[in-house]
Amino acid sequence: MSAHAHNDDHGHGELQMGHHHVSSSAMFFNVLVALLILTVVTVGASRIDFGPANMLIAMLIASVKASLVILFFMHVKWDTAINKIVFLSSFLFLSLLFVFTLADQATRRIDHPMHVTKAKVSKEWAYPKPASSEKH
Amino acid sequence: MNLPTSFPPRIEETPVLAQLIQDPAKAVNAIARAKPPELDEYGQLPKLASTFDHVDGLFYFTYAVCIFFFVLILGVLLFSVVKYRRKTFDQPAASNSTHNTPLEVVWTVIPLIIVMIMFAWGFKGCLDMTTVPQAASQNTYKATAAQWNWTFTYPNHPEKSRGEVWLEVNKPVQFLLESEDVLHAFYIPSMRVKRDVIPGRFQTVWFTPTQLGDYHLFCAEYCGDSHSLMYAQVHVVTAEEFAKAPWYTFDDSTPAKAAASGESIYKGQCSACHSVNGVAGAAPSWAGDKGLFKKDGDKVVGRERQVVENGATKTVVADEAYIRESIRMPLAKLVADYATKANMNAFGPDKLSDRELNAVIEYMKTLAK
Amino acid sequence: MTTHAPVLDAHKSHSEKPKHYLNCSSGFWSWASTLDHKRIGLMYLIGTGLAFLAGGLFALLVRLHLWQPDGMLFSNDQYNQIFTLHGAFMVFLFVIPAIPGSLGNIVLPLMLGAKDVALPRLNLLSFYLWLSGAVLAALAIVMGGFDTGWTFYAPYSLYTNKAVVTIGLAIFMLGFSSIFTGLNFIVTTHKLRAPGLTWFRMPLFVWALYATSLLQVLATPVLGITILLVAFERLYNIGIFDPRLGGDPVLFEHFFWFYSHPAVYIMVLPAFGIISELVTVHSRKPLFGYKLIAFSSLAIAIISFLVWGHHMFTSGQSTYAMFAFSFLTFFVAIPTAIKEFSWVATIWKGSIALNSPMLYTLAFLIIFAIGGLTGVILGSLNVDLHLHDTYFVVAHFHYVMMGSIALAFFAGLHHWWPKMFGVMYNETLAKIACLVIFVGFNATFIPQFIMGSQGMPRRYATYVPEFQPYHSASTIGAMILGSGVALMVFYLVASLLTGKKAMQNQWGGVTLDWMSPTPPPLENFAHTPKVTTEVYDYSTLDLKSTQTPIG
Amino acid sequence: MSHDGHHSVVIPAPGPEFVPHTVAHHFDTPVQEFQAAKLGFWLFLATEILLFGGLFAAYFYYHDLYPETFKVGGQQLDWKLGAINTSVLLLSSWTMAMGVRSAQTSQKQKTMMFCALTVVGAAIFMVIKFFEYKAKTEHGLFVFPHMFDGYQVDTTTMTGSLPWFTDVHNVMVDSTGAPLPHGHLFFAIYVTMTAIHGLHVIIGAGLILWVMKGVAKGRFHAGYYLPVDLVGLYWHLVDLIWIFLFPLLYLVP
Repeated sequence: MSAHAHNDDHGHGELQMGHHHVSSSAMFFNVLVALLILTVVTVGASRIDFGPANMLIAMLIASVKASLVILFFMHVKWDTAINKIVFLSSFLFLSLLFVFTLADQATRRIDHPMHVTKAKVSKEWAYPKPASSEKH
Repeated sequence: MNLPTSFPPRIEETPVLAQLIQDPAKAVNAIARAKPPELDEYGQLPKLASTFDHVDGLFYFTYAVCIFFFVLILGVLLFSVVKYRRKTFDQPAASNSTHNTPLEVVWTVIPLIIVMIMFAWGFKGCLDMTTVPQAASQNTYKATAAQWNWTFTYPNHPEKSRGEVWLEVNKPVQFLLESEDVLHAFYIPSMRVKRDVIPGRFQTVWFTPTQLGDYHLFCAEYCGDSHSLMYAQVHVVTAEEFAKAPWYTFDDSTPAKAAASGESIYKGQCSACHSVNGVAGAAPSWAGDKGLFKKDGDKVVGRERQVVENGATKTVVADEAYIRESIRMPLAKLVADYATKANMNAFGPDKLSDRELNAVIEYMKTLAK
Repeated sequence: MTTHAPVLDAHKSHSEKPKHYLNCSSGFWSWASTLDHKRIGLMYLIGTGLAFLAGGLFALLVRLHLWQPDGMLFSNDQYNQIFTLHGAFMVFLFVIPAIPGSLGNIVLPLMLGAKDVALPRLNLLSFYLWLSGAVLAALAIVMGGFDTGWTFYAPYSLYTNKAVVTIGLAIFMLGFSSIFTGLNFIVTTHKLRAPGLTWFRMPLFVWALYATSLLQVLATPVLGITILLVAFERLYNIGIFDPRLGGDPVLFEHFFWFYSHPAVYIMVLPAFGIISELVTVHSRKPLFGYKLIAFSSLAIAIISFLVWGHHMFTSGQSTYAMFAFSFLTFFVAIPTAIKEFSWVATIWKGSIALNSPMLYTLAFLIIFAIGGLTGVILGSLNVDLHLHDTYFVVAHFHYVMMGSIALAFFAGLHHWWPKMFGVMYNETLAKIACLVIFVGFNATFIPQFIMGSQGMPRRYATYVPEFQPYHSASTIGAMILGSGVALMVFYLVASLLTGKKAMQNQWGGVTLDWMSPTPPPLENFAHTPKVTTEVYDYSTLDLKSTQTPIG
Repeated sequence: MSHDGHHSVVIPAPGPEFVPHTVAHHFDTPVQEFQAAKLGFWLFLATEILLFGGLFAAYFYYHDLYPETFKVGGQQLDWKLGAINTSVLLLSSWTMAMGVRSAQTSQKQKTMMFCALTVVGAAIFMVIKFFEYKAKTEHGLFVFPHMFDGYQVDTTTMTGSLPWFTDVHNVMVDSTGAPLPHGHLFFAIYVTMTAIHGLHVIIGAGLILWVMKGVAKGRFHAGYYLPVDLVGLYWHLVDLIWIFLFPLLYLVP
């Protein structure tokens, strides 16, 4: 696809629609390559057991990939401040949902060790059986 | 599309505004027997019957602060409206001040200090209410909530009680709360305790009853049709009286006593859905033309009724065997009028012993006409 | 000020009547396909007004039923459906969309000196989403009703055999209607302000709507996905909220209140904006502490995302979460108190016109003081464990949602009515109605405070007999309140038919909304206005315009 | 909407194969129109993030409660297919970015080509997804034909079963062979998340096709490429969500 690089015009396009940025094809291609490499890294990292850090590492790699998409493919790097704030604030407020909900769940077990059983109270509620005998 | 409505919902299907009759179950509900608890000296809260006096303290403190600020706001407002009323259409304002920094700082900082006091006070109280002391955990009751009744299991007694619970005065108690179906809430206003009962896990609540008497226990989390009828009474009694296990009144030594015991089981467990006056409610009535038993001379025999079994309608006689099956396995034969509203939980031997079941049948027979 | 009116059709220009947005075109289609923000606002006004009347009717039925302990009118099941309908209609069809949808739509572009909102087609879509949601909600009643309470708490909402999926879809649509309105207002405020209209020259109603819009955009999607998950749960038993399948009902409560607590401020912030606006105009005095009020709107918007757990103090959250949520909850009290104090300080030494919008405003200030202060009582953890889910809570949120928000809505309606229609309603009747509503409202809900603190749980179709005096008093109050509202509807509708002409600038406002002709022409301003003065500078007021009838 | 005093601004076409663009009547300048629409769209994307956020929160919540179930559940998905789909989406995101770039530089043919390639990517993604769902049905981990059958309760034994979760190969078990708690929950979350994501893929592809119609008519060029830009943003968002879904579902940490 790098064949298209010959008609790149770097820098800013016409200002009819306000300041906008035309990125170079080469840059897009580099980002794509980085994203594909990071996908391989994701799979590779999942093969190694880092213990409790597994989730953290997986999310970290995904966040790096997401940042590449956001900054370059979505042009946020060159976008207006307000658009940057808007998009970032969605992640910020989402993190509030995550933090409070998960913190409640995690500390509930400290409160009442009983919750660790986290399962059936009355015997009428069986787990939905993997009813292998009952073929559908 | 098959909506998951076959289990546990027991909601009668009533078209909106179609049935302007009263719920027959109400007449026999324990609520009618309830004696109102006393109010405290200010008439705002029920008289405190537990050790959680910090609730009342903070409540009245906040109340006083609120009244102070309310009177302040109201006073300034009324004074301004009277004094600065516009008399001619071109009257300008008496002042054009747009801000006053010291004043704004004052009315930011003072409320902040006050609410932080309230927070600390409230949190300290809350810690007290959620930290179960040793003495209470050694006196653990179990309260089982189901649509729409309460069953209580005692720490040192094999018998359960339904719709009523007895506590020993001045002895800390912990309730282990479990729900069989949906959310409920365990609420005793006089004790200042409330806790949601969540299916799938245990919740706990503790308190020390300090006043002898009878108190309301409400379900405070909406749980469906008869939410408002999900009532129990808390009896706080002396240690001597408690030792007699007053909830254990079951006696089937004679048919009459068995019927009386059956009636009390009925009131605790069955009355929210089944009436005994022949009016159909959330579930079939036990009496009347479509009831269970009828008098044939001086004999009591079962009536015939239409039931649906495995999708087929048939006629059965409502005899002891049928009733026993209907209690143990309620969804086996459905009364024809209620076939689409399959709505009763099974009462296994753990909930209703054979002797208790027989007593209930004995009571049903006394309803025959 | 000019009275330029756009001439749309040359052959009609001989007509003597000035052309404005109401009479510039006619016919059903000219309304159904309109992109004009004022017409869309009017359609919202009619729609949300009808929803309010329906919700009010359900409320009166609820109150009538509770006249006696055994209930008067309905079976328990029917009662549960009626109170659910009351809650769902009032919250989703009236309180959330009413002020932004109607007054916000009409006034916001005028106040900004814009020709329209930034995305007019999205605005119309938003109205149609509201309408579809309303129709679907009405359909749900016919399709079996719904009896879950407006909160849809799992697992009851998963098990009940009512039309929960239908009403869920309706709420999903209403949610997106609300999102699109908010999105539109944010863009309009950012991009369509008139030259010279800096952020700190914007009227406070715009600030309030802006803060509201942030909440609408950031919180409502979570309600959308929650309702969707409830529908999936009912359709194919995913088990996320169903304890039988390993789900946790408390997770539902977290999701629900993540939206529904900010939603309280989605409802109340626009009301604050209206009151800020009215207090200054009718006191003819610059607003006291303008910047503090503007920032307190934003502060409330942000803090409101951090306090949702105070709806769940009894529902088995961890004590740590309760600690955090209670602590943060008290911080909402501060910006709210600042607002109330600033309004009172604005009235102090003003030139107070006791006309009907101001009477509604004063009623708001008193009722909101009670609503806000009782909120502080509920914020304390241990006291809340006693009062949670009782009538105390019911009375508290009615003081905020009905007493404050609806009264602010009425106040705003009376304030901008002459602007919107060019006619004035009967002031005497308006003052009487305001008094009746104020008295009726307090008579309805003060008894509820008392019985709530005594332990009367909410959502009860029947109750223990000791509460009957309070319930009966509350029912009588509700009837008074209902008749006040009926009177208000009567004279407002009558004014459209027989009302006398309004003044150019009926109340002597100095914000841009009063600078456009009354009623405004299709594109509001003949020329985009330039703002050169500070906000609420009453020395610039042209007093003659308050005495000159239009036309 | 024409009337006195107001003249709509027109952006001229850069060449004969393009058409000029008329700025909407209520905007004073093209910059205002562009920025307003773009801000609006970013706000919309923010709501999409929060909408998916609820699902992610549910995922983390139950991952925390039933870690074993999620681990074993994740092993039932084919990570190779997931990785291929990830690459397909990343490639299509790249073609979309290039498509927007071509529109910005008034290259009509290239815009068409890149948009078309993006739609092809969407199609490949959905086909692979279809085969994955089919495998889930065959293994009884999510039996699509039975998904609406409800929760079946045997009233005599009082045990429940889910017709859509039969686990025919008995894979949702721990190392000792005992069934894992709530094995269905992982697949419920998997299907819910990927189905809602898939719906976005389909909507995105539809939007790109709609944009291609405009491209063919020459409506988008250096002076006015707003719709291409916005649809591009939407498509990148779809990619963005998948970037998180892939490790969470296929390689459960």
